[in-house]
Amino acid sequence: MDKLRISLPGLELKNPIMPASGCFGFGREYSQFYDLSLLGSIMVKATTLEQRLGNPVPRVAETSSGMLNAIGLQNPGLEKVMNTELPWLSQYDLPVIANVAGSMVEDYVEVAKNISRAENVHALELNISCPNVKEGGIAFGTDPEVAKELTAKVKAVSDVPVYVKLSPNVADIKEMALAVEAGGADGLTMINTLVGMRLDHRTGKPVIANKTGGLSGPAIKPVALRMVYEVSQVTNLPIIAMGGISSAWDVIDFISAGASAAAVGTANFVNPFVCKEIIEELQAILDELEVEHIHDLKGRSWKVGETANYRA
Amino acid sequence: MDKLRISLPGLELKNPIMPASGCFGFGREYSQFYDLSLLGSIMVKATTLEQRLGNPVPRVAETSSGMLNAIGLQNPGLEKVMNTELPWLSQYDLPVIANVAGSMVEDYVEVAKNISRAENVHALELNISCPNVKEGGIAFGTDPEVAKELTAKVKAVSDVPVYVKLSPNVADIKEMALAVEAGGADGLTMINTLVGMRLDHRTGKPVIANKTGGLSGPAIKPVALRMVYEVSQVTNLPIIAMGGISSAWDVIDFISAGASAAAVGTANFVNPFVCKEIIEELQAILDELEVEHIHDLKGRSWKVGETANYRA
Amino acid sequence: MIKVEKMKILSQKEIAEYIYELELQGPLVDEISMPGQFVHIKVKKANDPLLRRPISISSYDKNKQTMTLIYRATGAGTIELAQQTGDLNVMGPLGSGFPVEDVKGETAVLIGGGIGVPPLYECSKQLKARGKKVIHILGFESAEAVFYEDKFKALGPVYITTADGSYGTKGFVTDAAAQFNIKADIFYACGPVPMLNAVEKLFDKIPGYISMEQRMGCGIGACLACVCAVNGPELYKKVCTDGPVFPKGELVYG
Amino acid sequence: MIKVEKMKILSQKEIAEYIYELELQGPLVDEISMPGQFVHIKVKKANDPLLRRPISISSYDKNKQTMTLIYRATGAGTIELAQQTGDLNVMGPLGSGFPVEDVKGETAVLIGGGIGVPPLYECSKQLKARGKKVIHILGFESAEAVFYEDKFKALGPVYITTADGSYGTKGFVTDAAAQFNIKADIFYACGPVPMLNAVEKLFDKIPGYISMEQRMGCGIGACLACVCAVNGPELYKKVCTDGPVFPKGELVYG
Ligand SMILES: Cc1cc2nc3c(=O)[nH]c(=O)nc-3n(C[C@H](O)[C@H](O)[C@H](O)COP(=O)(O)OP(=O)(O)OC[C@H]3O[C@@H](n4cnc5c(N)ncnc54)[C@H](O)[C@@H]3O)c2cc1C
Ligand SMILES: Cc1cc2nc3c(=O)[nH]c(=O)nc-3n(C[C@H](O)[C@H](O)[C@H](O)COP(=O)(O)OP(=O)(O)OC[C@H]3O[C@@H](n4cnc5c(N)ncnc54)[C@H](O)[C@@H]3O)c2cc1C
Ligand SMILES: Cc1cc2nc3c(=O)[nH]c(=O)nc-3n(C[C@H](O)[C@H](O)[C@H](O)COP(=O)(O)O)c2cc1C
Ligand SMILES: Cc1cc2nc3c(=O)[nH]c(=O)nc-3n(C[C@H](O)[C@H](O)[C@H](O)COP(=O)(O)O)c2cc1C
Ligand code: FES
Ligand code: FES
Repeated sequence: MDKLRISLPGLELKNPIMPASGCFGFGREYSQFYDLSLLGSIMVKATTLEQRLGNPVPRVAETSSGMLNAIGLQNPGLEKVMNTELPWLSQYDLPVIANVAGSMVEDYVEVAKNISRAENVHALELNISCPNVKEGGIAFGTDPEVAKELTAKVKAVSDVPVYVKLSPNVADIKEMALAVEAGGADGLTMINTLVGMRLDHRTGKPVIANKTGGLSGPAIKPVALRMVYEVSQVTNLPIIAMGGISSAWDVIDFISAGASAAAVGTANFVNPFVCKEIIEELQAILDELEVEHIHDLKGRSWKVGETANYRA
Repeated sequence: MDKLRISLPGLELKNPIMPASGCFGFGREYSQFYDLSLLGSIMVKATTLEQRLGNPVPRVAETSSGMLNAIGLQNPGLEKVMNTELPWLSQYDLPVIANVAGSMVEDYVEVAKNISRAENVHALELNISCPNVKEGGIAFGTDPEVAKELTAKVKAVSDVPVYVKLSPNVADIKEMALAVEAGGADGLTMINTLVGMRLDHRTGKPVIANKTGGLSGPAIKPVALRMVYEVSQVTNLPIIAMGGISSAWDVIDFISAGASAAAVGTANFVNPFVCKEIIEELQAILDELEVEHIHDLKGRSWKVGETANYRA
Repeated sequence: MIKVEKMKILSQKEIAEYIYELELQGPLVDEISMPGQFVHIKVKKANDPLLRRPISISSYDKNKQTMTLIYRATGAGTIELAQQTGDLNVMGPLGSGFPVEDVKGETAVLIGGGIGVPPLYECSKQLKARGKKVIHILGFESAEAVFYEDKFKALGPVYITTADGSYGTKGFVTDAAAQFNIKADIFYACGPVPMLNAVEKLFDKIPGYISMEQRMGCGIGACLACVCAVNGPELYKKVCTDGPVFPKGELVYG
Repeated sequence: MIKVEKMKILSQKEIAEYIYELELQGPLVDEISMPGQFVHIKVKKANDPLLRRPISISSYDKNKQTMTLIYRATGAGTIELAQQTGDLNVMGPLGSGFPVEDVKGETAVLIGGGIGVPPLYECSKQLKARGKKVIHILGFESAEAVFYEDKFKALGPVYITTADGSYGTKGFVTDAAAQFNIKADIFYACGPVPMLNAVEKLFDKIPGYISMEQRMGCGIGACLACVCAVNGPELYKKVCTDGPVFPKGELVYG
């Protein structure tokens, strides 16, 4: 598996594949399907300081090649995550990326400080971009100055490297990336969901109780790919990419666009084995492309004159 | 057809359905399929001062439930549009909305001034948001101040009402809407395409010669719907909505979200009869919903206590 | 154990207006533990429609490794489902079902509304097999939508209601239950939420189980899409794993 | 006139590796005016895959109102196409084809590469029917990908080349044309752009026609997706309406 082994700040990974936050809980459910130690890493559900009940139902709606969700960060709260969920996960050979969320800067700092000290947490993912939290979550994700400051504050207390999760709901995502880089981020994860909506045809009312929701799935892949392509050319930070990934070729696309690793969200709902299958298929594809290591493909979409080897 | 007849600044329309700019040329090709006089209006291909050859090929790529395009505003230029295309269209009982584009403010002003004087042009659509033009087209669409000024300058020379076409590639589309409203816009059209990308799996290079392209089709409908929902609640300007519309129920959704009329883009490529079919089906749906006029549904997604009549 | 497998489509037919009966075969059937569980179906490989569709298991035969689903084909995914032949990508069995062991008393009443009727069929069969008397009250929109009347009749009395009065008693299932003065020792219900609420009120003296519906993502408890409010300290439970069947009194009706 | 119609699928079979032959029936066939035109196919109703797929008409029979398409099923849309039965949503006929009237001289050479081979079949049949001698040079990837050799042989000599040498002559069609010293009065070519370019160079002394490919949106000239650079004042032409067949010398090879 050497072709897939990668090294990122805080993360020595068997392979670059991991489930995306919120789409895999804390791993328990999917552990029925395969051994979680096969995964490169796991991005667990957003953790907030206190328990959150989340939004009213309906919380999801289907769209063409996509889905909307407004779960609203339902989670058992920091204490339970530290005492129950993370210890449970420690039975696996699996570095955890803890997704940290909050409504105020202080919440983020408090959660980050504590959770970064959990033994199996090897990195934080700062969720500054959740579109479904009302109290201002979105502002962190769309204002570069605010994002930079939050990053710096979290960085100051965290025991492990901090990855910042970027929102696609911005005019210039490069600006956001550079801001959090300046704030001290060790890496980027992108993208979170696009804000969208579905109406009930007959009543004309929003299907989702929260009215708007976050759009994920194959529908958003072109947007995610473009953003990774743009950002990877302007920052030195490693990128863990997500947005519509459901196959090994999708992963190759994101690596080619400039990402270092890839996370799979919505596709887990469609095929619970998808992460495992992608890892297996990646190996075969790299052989077929005659590539020594997956990172030989990194950024080839924009690097000049480096395609010849890989042309089929 | 009284249930469908609508009245907007400069536009007295038989029905609220029209093809979106760039997806219907100047009407010639689709006139093989049905009588264009059936349409409410027609948004013709972007017109620039001089002829444009557009971008190199490939110019389109398919994505999940969507497509990317980077045509690059290929068009025969103002003179030919005025002397050939618009006169040809005047054989139909069809108010034209002329899509105006350019690289510099002066270009927009010059095209707007002239084309607004063509007899069958009843409104302008200011294309400040084309993502595929390099010299700065995108800046007009994402900077509120620049958009406002451009709107004011065009408004000053136009003989007909001016609709401004908003880009979805912004953090806050309400801000853009309010800016062009302040600039004197008579209406809004939204949304243009989301910037996206597709890579060739094997070579890792962009499929589209222009590298990035504009994402359209059903994939973007949830984003478009959300934006119309947001904007219609903060401005008084009428909205002509577009983004993934391919059925009469899609139109109902956008009217429910707050639009006054709807344009159909990509769906014409899939079904050349789509606009005609939508117009026919709308009539039946309004009967089924027992609605007197399509605008009785306008904004019902966010208006309080107004759904009871329409519940099936 | 939950399986994800390509099940063989043995037959598929329209048995009432928009209502299809689908018979599937495969080892997944071995895993079914009680009536009222459901499966999560990926209708076809393409990304539109994207998500799986939850459909109850209406009946099953462990010997033949077959199960029957009954569904209404009116949305994008179910319309496609009705056209499938060959294989079908099925995940399941999922959720908890209707408990039919250790039921106290003689008589069970099974109350179904529309596409809530299917899971009651296996439930009724198993209660009957355990020597219970089973009474059925089944509500439909109209005469055209009625299905499985004879199958239920073979197990016990059947009262049909239709919303438009075109067949059976006009009105709702709870109207019929009151009108015919149905007495029972336990109830089982599946249908729209307002019906479930009304059933719980009507049969407030006897124990019972109700099966809930909610929009789902994963179907296995990971995404937190399908929660419902419950009485008790947890406040929320997941329909896909804690349910879809809940004991009477547990759900908070909004 | 361009029609959009549900055509009946009479048969569909794999005739070489990944290569399918599809026979369709319907009034659309009445509108075909020359070999080399194409149709634009919506594989199925759902939004994924979204766009129509352009496929050349390989042959047609006006009396029976049938036409045959040959396509390679390796992408999302064509793989789905290979699974369709019943009806198919077809738009066409589209574009200009290969002129076969008033051809000067005795002998025509038809040069096809891979999925560029199909439209040459009807072209060859019609040339032959008009008393011309037809010679075929057909290039494929490998032995497994070869199709229609016998059908072309029934019309005139056939030279097969394969890229890997597993069948016929190893190399490209132009290699074979040079090697066997093919002489003709006119050429017709369809295949990948580098092949077309090489063919134009090799047969620089005789008139000829080549058929181009380009990614398409509308297929009818409205969206300006499918342009190609041409010599002459227009600079750009549209493959879907001005082509796909262009006279030799018109295209600018990038
Ligand atoms: C546990 C459970 C058991 C069910 N059993 C049956 C059954 O046996 N027979 C039957 O006909 N139906 C059953 N349903 C309802 C069935 O899942 C929906 O009718 C179906 O998903 C609608 O899909 P569609 O493609 O027709 O509609 P679409 O409008 O295309 O659906 C869009 C999205 O909304 C979801 N959705 C729409 N309506 C419902 C609903 N009522 N409940 C949950 N999700 C919904 C779909 O799953 C999909 O994600 C059950 C639902 C649940 C939760
Ligand atoms: C005028 C014309 C005639 C053609 N005739 C034939 C034929 O007779 N037999 C045959 O096998 N193929 C033919 N092709 C090529 C055929 O259109 C593509 O192979 C097919 O569209 C690929 O679709 P997919 O679903 O397999 O691939 P995908 O990768 O899913 O396609 C994605 C998108 O790219 C487009 N695309 C991909 N490859 C091509 C290509 N080579 N040319 C144009 N668009 C492409 C598709 O149409 C679709 O929009 C023809 C193309 C043109 C333009
Ligand atoms: C049901 C659901 C819940 C999610 N919850 C979270 C979350 O808690 N924290 C977070 O950072 N992202 C969350 N996301 C976003 C995903 O992690 C991911 O960024 C996004 O869905 C795009 O990837 P995909 O297209 O593969 O799903 C959630 C997404 C979904 C669909
Ligand atoms: C091929 C193509 C060309 C387009 N050209 C233009 C254009 O010239 N001017 C413009 O304002 N919008 C242009 N658009 C954007 C559409 O008018 C429309 O805003 C967008 O496609 C979303 O609608 P849809 O999803 O229905 O296609 C173009 C879109 C496509 C697909
Ligand atoms: S559907 Fe995901 S938790 Fe129930
Ligand atoms: S495909 Fe639209 S112009 Fe040719």
